[in-house]
Amino acid sequence: TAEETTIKFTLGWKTQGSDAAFFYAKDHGFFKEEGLNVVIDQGEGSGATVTRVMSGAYDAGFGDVNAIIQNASTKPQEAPVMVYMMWNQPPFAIVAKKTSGINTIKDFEGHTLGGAQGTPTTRLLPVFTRKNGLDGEKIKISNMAPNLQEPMLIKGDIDAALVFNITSYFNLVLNRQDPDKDFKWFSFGEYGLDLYSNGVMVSRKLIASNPKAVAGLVRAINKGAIAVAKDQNAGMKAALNYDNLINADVEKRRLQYSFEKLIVSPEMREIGIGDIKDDRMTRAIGIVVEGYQLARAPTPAEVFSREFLPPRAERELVYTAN
Amino acid sequence: MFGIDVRQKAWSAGLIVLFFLAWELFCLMTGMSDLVLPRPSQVFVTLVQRFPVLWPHIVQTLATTMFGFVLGVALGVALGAIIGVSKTAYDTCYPLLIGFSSIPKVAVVPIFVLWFGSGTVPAVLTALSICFFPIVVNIATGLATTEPELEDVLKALGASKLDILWNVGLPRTMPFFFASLKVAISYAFVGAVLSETVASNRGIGNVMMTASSNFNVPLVFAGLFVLAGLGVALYVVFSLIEGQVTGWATRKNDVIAT
Amino acid sequence: MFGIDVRQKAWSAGLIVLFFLAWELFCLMTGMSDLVLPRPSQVFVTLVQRFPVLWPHIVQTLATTMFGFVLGVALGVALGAIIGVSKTAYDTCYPLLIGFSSIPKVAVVPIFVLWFGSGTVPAVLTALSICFFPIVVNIATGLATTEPELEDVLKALGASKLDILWNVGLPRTMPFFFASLKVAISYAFVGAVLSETVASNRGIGNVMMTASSNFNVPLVFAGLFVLAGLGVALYVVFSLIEGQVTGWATRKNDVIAT
Amino acid sequence: MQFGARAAQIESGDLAQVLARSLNSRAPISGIWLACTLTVMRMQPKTQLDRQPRPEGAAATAIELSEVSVTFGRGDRAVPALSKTTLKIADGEFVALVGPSGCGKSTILRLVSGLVRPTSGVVIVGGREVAARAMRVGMAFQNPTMLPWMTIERNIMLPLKIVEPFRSNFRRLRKTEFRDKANALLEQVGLKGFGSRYPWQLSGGMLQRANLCRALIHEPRMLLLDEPFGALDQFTREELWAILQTLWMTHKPTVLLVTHDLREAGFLASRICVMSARPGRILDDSRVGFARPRTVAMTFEPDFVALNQKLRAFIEDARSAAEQGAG
Amino acid sequence: MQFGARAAQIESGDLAQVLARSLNSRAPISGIWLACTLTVMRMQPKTQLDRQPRPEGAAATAIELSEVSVTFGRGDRAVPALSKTTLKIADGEFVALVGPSGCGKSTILRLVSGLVRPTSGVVIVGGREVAARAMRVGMAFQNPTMLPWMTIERNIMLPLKIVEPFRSNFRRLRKTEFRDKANALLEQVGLKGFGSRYPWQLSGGMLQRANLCRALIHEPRMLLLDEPFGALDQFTREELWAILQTLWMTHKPTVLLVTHDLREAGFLASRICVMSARPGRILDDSRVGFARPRTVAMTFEPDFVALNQKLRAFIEDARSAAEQGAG
Ligand SMILES: Nc1ncnc2c1ncn2[C@@H]1O[C@H](COP(=O)(O)OP(=O)(O)OP(=O)(O)O)[C@@H](O)[C@H]1O
Ligand SMILES: Nc1ncnc2c1ncn2[C@@H]1O[C@H](COP(=O)(O)OP(=O)(O)OP(=O)(O)O)[C@@H](O)[C@H]1O
Ligand SMILES: [Mg+2]
Ligand SMILES: [Mg+2]
Repeated sequence: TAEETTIKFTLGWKTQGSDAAFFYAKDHGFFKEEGLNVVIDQGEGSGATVTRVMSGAYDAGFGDVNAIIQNASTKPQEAPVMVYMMWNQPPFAIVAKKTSGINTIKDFEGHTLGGAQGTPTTRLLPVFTRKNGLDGEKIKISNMAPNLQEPMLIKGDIDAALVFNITSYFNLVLNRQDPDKDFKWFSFGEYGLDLYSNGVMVSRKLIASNPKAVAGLVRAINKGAIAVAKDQNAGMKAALNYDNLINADVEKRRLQYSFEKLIVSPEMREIGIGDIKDDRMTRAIGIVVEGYQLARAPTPAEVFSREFLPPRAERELVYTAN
Repeated sequence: MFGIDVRQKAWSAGLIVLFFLAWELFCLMTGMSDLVLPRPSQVFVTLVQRFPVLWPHIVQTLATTMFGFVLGVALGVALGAIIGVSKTAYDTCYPLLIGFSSIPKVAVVPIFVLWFGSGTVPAVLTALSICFFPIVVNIATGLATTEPELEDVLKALGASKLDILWNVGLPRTMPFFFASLKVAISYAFVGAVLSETVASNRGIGNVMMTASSNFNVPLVFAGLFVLAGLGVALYVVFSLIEGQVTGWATRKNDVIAT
Repeated sequence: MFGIDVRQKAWSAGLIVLFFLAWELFCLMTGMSDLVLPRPSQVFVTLVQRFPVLWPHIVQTLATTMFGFVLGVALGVALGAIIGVSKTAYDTCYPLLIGFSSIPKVAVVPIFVLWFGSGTVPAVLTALSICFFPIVVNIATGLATTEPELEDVLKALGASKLDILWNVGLPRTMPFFFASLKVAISYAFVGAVLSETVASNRGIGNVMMTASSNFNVPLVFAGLFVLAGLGVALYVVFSLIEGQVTGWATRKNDVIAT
Repeated sequence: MQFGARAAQIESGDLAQVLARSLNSRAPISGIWLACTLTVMRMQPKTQLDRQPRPEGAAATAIELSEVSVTFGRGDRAVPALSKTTLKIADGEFVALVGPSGCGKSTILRLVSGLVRPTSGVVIVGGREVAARAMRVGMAFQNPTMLPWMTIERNIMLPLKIVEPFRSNFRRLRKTEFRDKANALLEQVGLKGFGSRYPWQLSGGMLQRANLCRALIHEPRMLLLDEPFGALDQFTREELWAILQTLWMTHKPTVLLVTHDLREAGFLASRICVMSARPGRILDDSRVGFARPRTVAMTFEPDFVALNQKLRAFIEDARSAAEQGAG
Repeated sequence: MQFGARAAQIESGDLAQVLARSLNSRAPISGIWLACTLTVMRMQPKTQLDRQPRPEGAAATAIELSEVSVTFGRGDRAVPALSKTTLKIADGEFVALVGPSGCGKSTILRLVSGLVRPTSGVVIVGGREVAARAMRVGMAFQNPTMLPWMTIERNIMLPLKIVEPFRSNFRRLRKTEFRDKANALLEQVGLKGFGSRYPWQLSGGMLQRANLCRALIHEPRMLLLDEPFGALDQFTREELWAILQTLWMTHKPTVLLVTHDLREAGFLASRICVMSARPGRILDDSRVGFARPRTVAMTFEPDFVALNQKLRAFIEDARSAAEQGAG
């Protein structure tokens, strides 16, 4: 209708099962209920979401909070603001082939790690090595596009890869590997890099001009996320509805993986989905500032706003795999 | 005559089939993983099976490509004519154009997206920006190398520069214009697909990106085959036009009567 | 004469400068964010500041590009000669080549990387595979449109096909060969950089990839400017050779004495 | 003498035939220049044809070259093609230009048509400095450069596409009147049926005839003909002489004809200019007084032969002088 | 008569000069064909020059066309260029081919050189069916197609680059002996100093002379000349006639000369074939008996003029017959 506010929303990547919440919200008219017409476009990377929103091409998107931190450091007035933290656990991980003889992180020394340039995993590796007392000089890095990491790992060109676990796990599955049996995973979260990651961000312009729309957007997505947590099959239906090219089996497992590894956590149970803890965020900002060698550390308030979150009671997510 | 022509076409078709057979055999013999290089037979099977799903994407890509291509041809001919006719334009535009086309379009697409949003517009623009350069170069070269004797015929009649361009320069350049179209159409596809892989919810590029992030390599190759097929189909169309328009330039066999 | 030439060059240089000025002004006036399109002055500053860091990457990219380009030219001329001379080759190869070049090289690079490892080899191959096609097309068209009268001069002497190719076909085709080199060199850069962005630890492509994930857009553009600059530099080199080799074809101004 | 018979025939008996064909042709106002020309001729007593509409002195100057030099190239490689050539041609004159190979005859034609600019000196055409564009010039190049992508017919119609007043009507008439006009001309020069061919399907002499048609089709007030009959056999040549003579007598265009055939020059021209070897200058400028219409038979008469010999001697002197100078 | 003076001069007095220049030139064995030729001539008494090394009957057949038809194009647009032409030329003969424009003269030359294959009939050259490649053929095309990217010198040296035995030595000698050879030829035809020019810097007649040089440079046993002197003035033409005659008398190549100039045919040829209008056939085949070396003066003698008139009549008949047939 005429009063509907159109919001251009960019995903973090091509259609994936883990985005089901957005599709579900759209399919079930949650956005409409809020008076919003949300147009969902596929993305080119969770970092690029920040650029897209900053440039004004998109009003909102699903992307990486660390990229916001990075931009807020230099352009605090332009950087988008995260308004709904979806993945409160970091997906950043190193995956090693068991046959390469890497059993502990100490074994990275003397081996070649494949990294995709510019991804947080790759860029935070120096912090990782420092925090864990490794000799960064002894770790060889080979750059490659993300979708080449797994094939080259399997082929043995590299011994381990700097990845997003949620992506890499399924890439290995799709490459007919057993990611649990033949590979060893080292999650950054477990090695002192307790970072936040992807969530819903909106432009400062939208916040200033139409805060109601932002609140509506968040509310609708929240409803979607909670619904999908209960019924992933319904979520997948919405995802397939959006893009019939996806591999439904794999994407459903990816969706479940996102809940199991990235969303459901003690912290989420405590403060509800979508919110953050400011002290943890402060620490995370510190890590990013160190890793990215930023000139200025932004405050958590510059990065995240809980102003638009629905009340705690509405943010109670219960995940049941089905 | 007819016999020879048919025989020749059969030969060519045979050789093309042979190429795919060789590929198939190569994969079978080396035990190539279909994650690296699928066999053509696999690709064809995927293509046929997924065709209904692919169809709207094909239409999308074809439409954006054609649109970008047509604009690119118009721009290319116009720029080529200017460069071919004016020395100053030659000195000014060539460096800028070479510079521009040395830039990977991958780097430019995000800028288009930031300006025009994702979807059709950046795809059209990318197709345009990648395909006009070969046309410019060939038109410009064709005009610059037109025999002055031919131009003199019109000059002596007091024809204007535009008359000369229209009646001598451009017709003379036609064979090379068509040559550049062959390059341009295939690059237009590359451009449109490129843009689709970066920012679009539809199109072969999007399919291939999704497929490749799923490691569905046969589907990626199915996309590539579709692109190749579209490229060849358009080439055939241009070839037919070319045969009509530039027959005079390739009159080799006509001289020997049989 | 000299005066006119210098004046013309000055004009051209002026227009090029004007182009950058217009860009600068456009950014300033529209208040364009440097995240989208940095001002040329910003880019130049970045370029100068970071030059020592960029230098080894420039060398790497230039080396791989040139290597791929040289191979591409060799392949292009050979294929073009075959296609231009033989009708069967024309019918067979053209569809395959058009098909191949309609495929975005982005899709092919990963295959190269998996076969040959990351780094220089796939970059060279990508540069080669992207740049040879315009050469093929122009050589083939040039040969196919060579005036039979010129060939008759040699045929009447009992010259072999190779003699004719060497003494008539190829020289006649030179202007269009050089035209295609302009396209080819810029695409060779695109190819090498593309491959570097996919898998490499060095090269401009690598720098641009890193810079872009750092949101250091001026550095990305510095990379683009370097590429453009390299493209133009090589273009200038070819232009000088071209002037020597194809002067006969662009003799327009010589006829009017002054 | 029998040699002239053929040409004479064209001037009398054949006319009816040519005319009838033209009138039968489909285009109503197909005002084929040559056909008209011939009609006019038939209706007037022959002796009156050699009329001079203006007294010689009063004739406006069509072409004036004063002290024109042309040097091609520069420095070491400079080739002086013309040196201080002065030539004045009145409106409606028929001037033949003869001289040794490479002496600059074609260069003079190119100067007049504005294709070459003089290194020094002034070229005035139609009252303005090198203003070929203002005139309706018909030029037959020495090398018949037909555009290879057009049929002969379309090549010949090219001037109609460019030159006013035909230009404005070109789109409308190119399929009817203009095409008929082109084909009528082609028929006149013996190329009936070859209009739809491409240039490379014609023999050398046929191309040269088509070339002549292209120079005539737009009824130019000034004709520049560079050896237009060089590749033709004697009979075709003589036929075309007659046609050209008739055309000139009717419309009085200014004609500048380059030729190596002294008989041709004598038959056609009212003035013959002999040029020296390169760098060219006008050595001799003779008026040809024979009555018109001239016949081929006349070219074998003593007066005519004497003129030829006079010219021959001139050219020979010019050549040997140049050679001694060069040697 | 004075007209012959110049040509006669070349055959006598000038020889010393030409020869001296050649011998002075740097290349030691610069065995310039023409210079040698002239030397030979000087050393023999003039009357003996017209020797016939083989009795006519015994001469091997160099060229034989039997019932050759050539049709260009197909269906509607078919143009019959030759119809059942039969022609036999003995080794060492000098045959001139005359006939109306478009009758198929160039086509015959192209048949002999293997550039066109007959639609029906057989062409035997040098004992083999269209085996031009085996012979050393020198061909001067009607339209002097010089390769535009080469200087005149390099254009002229082209046959040396292709034809054995020169080919093997080309890389070694192209800067010395071969180049001198080319320049000596150029000088002979009056193009001294133009070797380093490009084709488009030459006038029409100059190009034609360069074209002749290219046909001669590799000392072919068979010369196919298609109107080689068409664009030249009378004097240059007569000079070249003399040179060509001398060359033929010394080396006795088989020559097939297409020309429209009956004087030229009579001066040069030992046999003149008259062709009918298109589709061409040989109508008349006359032997020319005048003693050699012939002089230009001879062409004005009554016998010669009578021959010319006979040929003229033939051609005229052929033309009008064809026209009536067509009309
Ligand atoms: N474009 C050019 N560049 C250099 N020199 C030229 C050019 N055009 C003509 N010349 C030179 O100018 C001179 C005169 O040439 P022009 O064509 O006028 O001769 P011409 O009298 O027509 O000779 P011909 O009877 O052989 O046609 C020649 O010596 C020629 O070499
Ligand atoms: N490539 C071709 N395609 C079609 N027709 C041709 C071709 N070449 C020649 N012809 C035709 O063959 C006929 C004979 O041509 P040819 O060139 O042999 O004539 P010619 O005797 O040399 O005439 P000219 O004296 O005018 O040079 C002409 O009618 C011409 O139209
Ligand atoms: Mg001339
Ligand atoms: Mg001919």
